[in-house]
Amino acid sequence: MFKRILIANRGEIAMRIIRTCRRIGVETVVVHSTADKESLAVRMADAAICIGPGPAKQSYLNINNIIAAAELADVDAIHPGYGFLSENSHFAQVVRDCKIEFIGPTSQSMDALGNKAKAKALAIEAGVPTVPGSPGPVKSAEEAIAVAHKIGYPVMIKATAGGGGRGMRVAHNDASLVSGLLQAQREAEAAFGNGECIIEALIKRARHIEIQIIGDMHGNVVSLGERDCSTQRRHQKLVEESPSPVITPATRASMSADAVKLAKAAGYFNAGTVEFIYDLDRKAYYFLEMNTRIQVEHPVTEMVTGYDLIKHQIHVAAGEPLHFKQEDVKFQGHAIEVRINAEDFEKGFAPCPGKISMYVSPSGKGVRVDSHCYAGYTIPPNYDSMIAKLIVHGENRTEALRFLDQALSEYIIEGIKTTIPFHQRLIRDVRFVNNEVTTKWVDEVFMRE
Amino acid sequence: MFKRILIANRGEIAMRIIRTCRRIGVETVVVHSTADKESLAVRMADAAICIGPGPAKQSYLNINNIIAAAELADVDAIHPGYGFLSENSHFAQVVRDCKIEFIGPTSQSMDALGNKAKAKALAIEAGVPTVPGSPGPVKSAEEAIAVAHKIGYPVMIKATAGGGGRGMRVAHNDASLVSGLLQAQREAEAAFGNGECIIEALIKRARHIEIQIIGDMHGNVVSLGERDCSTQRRHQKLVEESPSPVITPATRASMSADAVKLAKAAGYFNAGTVEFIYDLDRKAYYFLEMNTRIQVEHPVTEMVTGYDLIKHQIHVAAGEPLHFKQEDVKFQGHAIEVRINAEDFEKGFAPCPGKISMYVSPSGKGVRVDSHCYAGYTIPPNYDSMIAKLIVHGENRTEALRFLDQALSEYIIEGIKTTIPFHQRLIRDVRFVNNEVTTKWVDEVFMRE
Amino acid sequence: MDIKTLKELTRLMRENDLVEIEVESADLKVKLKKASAPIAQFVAAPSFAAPVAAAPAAVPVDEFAGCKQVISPIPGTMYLKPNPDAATFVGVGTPVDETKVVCLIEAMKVFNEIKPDAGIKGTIKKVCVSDGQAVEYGTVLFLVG
Amino acid sequence: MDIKTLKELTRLMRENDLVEIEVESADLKVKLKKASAPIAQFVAAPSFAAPVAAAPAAVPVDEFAGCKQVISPIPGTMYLKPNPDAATFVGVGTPVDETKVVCLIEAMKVFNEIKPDAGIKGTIKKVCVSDGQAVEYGTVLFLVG
Repeated sequence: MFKRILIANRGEIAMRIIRTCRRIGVETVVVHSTADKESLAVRMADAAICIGPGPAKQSYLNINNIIAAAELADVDAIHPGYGFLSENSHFAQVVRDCKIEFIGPTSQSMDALGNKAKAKALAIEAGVPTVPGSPGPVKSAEEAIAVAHKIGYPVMIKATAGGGGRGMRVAHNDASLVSGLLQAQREAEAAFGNGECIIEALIKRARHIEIQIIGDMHGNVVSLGERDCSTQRRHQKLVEESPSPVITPATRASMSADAVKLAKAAGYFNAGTVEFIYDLDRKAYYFLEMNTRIQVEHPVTEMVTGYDLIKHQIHVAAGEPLHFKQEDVKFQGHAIEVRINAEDFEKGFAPCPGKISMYVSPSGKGVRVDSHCYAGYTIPPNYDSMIAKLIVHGENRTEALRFLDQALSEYIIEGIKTTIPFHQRLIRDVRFVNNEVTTKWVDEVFMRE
Repeated sequence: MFKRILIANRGEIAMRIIRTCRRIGVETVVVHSTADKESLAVRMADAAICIGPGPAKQSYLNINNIIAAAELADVDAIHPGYGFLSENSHFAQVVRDCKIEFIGPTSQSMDALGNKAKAKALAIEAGVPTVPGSPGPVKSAEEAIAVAHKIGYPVMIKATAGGGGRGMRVAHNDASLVSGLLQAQREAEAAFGNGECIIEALIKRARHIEIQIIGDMHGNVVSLGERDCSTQRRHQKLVEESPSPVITPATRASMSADAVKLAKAAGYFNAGTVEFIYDLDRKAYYFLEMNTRIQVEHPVTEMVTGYDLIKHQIHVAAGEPLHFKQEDVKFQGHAIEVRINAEDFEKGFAPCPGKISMYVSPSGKGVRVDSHCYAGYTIPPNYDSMIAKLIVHGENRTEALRFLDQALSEYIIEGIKTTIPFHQRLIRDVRFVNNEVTTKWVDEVFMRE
Repeated sequence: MDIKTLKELTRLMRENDLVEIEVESADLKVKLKKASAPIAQFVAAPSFAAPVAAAPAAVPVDEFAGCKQVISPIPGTMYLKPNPDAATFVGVGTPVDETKVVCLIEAMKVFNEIKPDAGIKGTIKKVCVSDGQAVEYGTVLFLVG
Repeated sequence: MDIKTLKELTRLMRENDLVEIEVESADLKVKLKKASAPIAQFVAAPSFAAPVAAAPAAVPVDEFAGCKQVISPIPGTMYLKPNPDAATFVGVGTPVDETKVVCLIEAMKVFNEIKPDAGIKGTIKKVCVSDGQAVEYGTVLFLVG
């Protein structure tokens, strides 16, 4: 096992990784920017090394300085967290070339699954259902029109290098398809240096359901069940829960099996998430993309399975076989996570960095708060606006929602605006309670009322 | 069910009760002294009523003002928490006379069980083992000597009205027995207005093990298993855990059955704790006393059973039958609680009230913090020094201790001294880890090293 | 106020190595502070609660400086009159002392006669509550000056 | 109130080294405070971490006021000499500008030559690190004035 690992991240996920390392007896070195020098992670870690100024490009994305810090601190492995360099296959390769283990999959799996077109081709090959559409990037307007006629309008135009809603466009007829494709290609070229686009059927009433998997270097891959992340705003997840309240046990089993199949086809190991779009009308699921890292919403899975995902990430990265088998995985109760952000939801979710003057986090049985914030902490403007992940675990969804309501009403954060009032309204909305939500509901219905 | 309840308490237990009330949809009114007007409980409750100045006698023990507040706020019931008026049978009676339900047992059960001599007599009658000794208060020195000769020196002299270690004395021979009895009687008369004393065998290597029970008004009483609270300093519990690491399943079952038997014999309902002393040498347990209220350490039982004790206290107080049966009670994993106090353990645990300048509570899977503190809060000198209860829940004791170690090292409280460093030393001590601790170990061994 | 009193106070500070002095009497409130003193902040304690009873009425320090407060000793409902048709016990200008009933507070079905604490003597300067209002311990009922 | 009273008060403050004065009476409420009142505390920003690399050396503001800092751009091991037997690149008094190599930082098996940032020109006033010391981004290496 590793003696010491470096955490190439910040905020709550850096804290989260430190916590597990303390529990399993691994030393931690956290790298940080000058903007984060008073952060809790810097205080909590066994050692901290400043790697650059505030802007992420010069610090958390500065591969040279991170590697220099890793060598200086003589660490055995690097945990990339999520965001920043976590899905950068070049970084993973550089780390391994320096004889340091990267806590994640191989660069090859990352490359194979990080590109949407490649990932879709791999899924088709592995027999995992995908959204009807072009088999790969469309070469011309004619090809796009032919695909659209085959699957029927409306269709989606998607940049293969895009993500999180960027580089996506809807077309309702040939004319809008041709112009939309051109625009999308141009934008994607500018934004991602890659203008390739694919054409897909548009799913009108969709849920976002993803399967958490974890694999070891010995070919074992296990599914840890699903998370339903359908409550989104502009493709940003707001609420995540497990189990999904809209799928049948048979669908769940089938999705899990397909996720494992895909991971095995890519020679995947470590934690990963296979994202599916679930069509409420067709009652069918389609592979969307794979995230080759730990995800923000991983605690939801931890609560219902009892497994510490960060711990098992570290174990498998150290070459150990997975500590459990598929048949060991049992699910208990219902877990829900909401993301508390420093945003003013009444002003279009405008970020509100600043100093937290009073901070009291909620407590009680079944309540967990993953955060790096405290009274007196100043949220720097350089990074994302997440303050905390509030996770509750109840016997069933109704109890979990009751716990969540209590915890939200008890959460005191003063000095900055937060999304707590938004979540309070959301989780009391009868349509949310009754699972009538689609991935577009917050944008198209809830926020317009 | 009750629409609105009044909480006649403060600090973490007031917060704890508010939390459950929010989850089950019961409104809360908290009464408070002027010293607590900035407390979280005052802020969190649906309403708050000031009942007097700082000193508890004029506020939290002021029955008139509490009843006046209850009538003003038109509440259906009063939750007394622990301490203060929670075991005052007169208060319970006054509350019920005002047609307000007291969330606890009847005054009669409280009277029968709150007095040690009466409780012991009841236990003997019910066939529950008790420490060998005088059947009741000794009337004379001669009677005391006769008892001592029968059970053998050393013996304990105990004031029947005492508690928490007050009014206790050891005698090693006739001379010290006679003088000790006189002194104890005089002290008890002064302190409790009742000089009665009993004589009992002294148990040299003892563990303190207690059974949590809960009963309804329909004659059902269920045991929720034991808590081992053997790590004590001057009879004050420091660490509580469940299950006890020193008893066999057979002993556990027998203790549970005896606790239920005693509660039924006293016509007991609501939550209560039957305390036993476990003799490590004789491998036998003896009834010690019963606490007729919720206890500080109740979360330990909540973690391993999954039941919310405050919730079920409220349900049974409202006249509902218990929501579960004995056979429904299942135990999962291992839970440990430590009490974090504002005390300087290097200076004889001297209380350190004052202002908390920085406060970051620990988090993570299996970590729960019950507290009323926050950065900026000033701990008033008027009440007890508890800052928080830190509770961890792991698969087994080893994992729970790892979680506890992580959580303690992550807990940041600045501005005042706390007992965190004491607990860190304690839980890493091999004798604690290996369960070699007796109720006197901290005082006689650990603190002297 | 005269400057002489202040001068006396500063001399007192000098002679006794005081760094801060704060004096409050019926007609004057003074605070003096030297450079070396830790600068104490006198902010009003924030009252979080939304109590069932009305929060203690804010006392406008300026106008009623030096007034003594008659506070409620118990939570309950406050009545300014012995019965609905009667006149109020007191009003602004009524001379009061510790023997004078100023209002009733109904608590536990009992009407408690409230009198000023011993040492409070003067005339009512302000009635801080309205008839029938719910009060808690410490609610300021009257200002007497 | 007249301005005379205020003048009297300010004189009182001056003569008695007061930084704050607060007076409240029936007809007057005055509070005066000197600029110097908030006793500025120049404590080094608390460095929580126990970094592998040494924390940036504390800069004594007084003596080296106005100096510019040459900081480390990368975590690594700092060497003041090109090789163990050689002389140091620079010392106190050495004139430097953006073209002058002041030290080496070994990072990722590479010895990086460190030069002052553009605009830093003057002589070395202080060497803030010792040869072979681990440094992080932002560690102050030299003061130039």
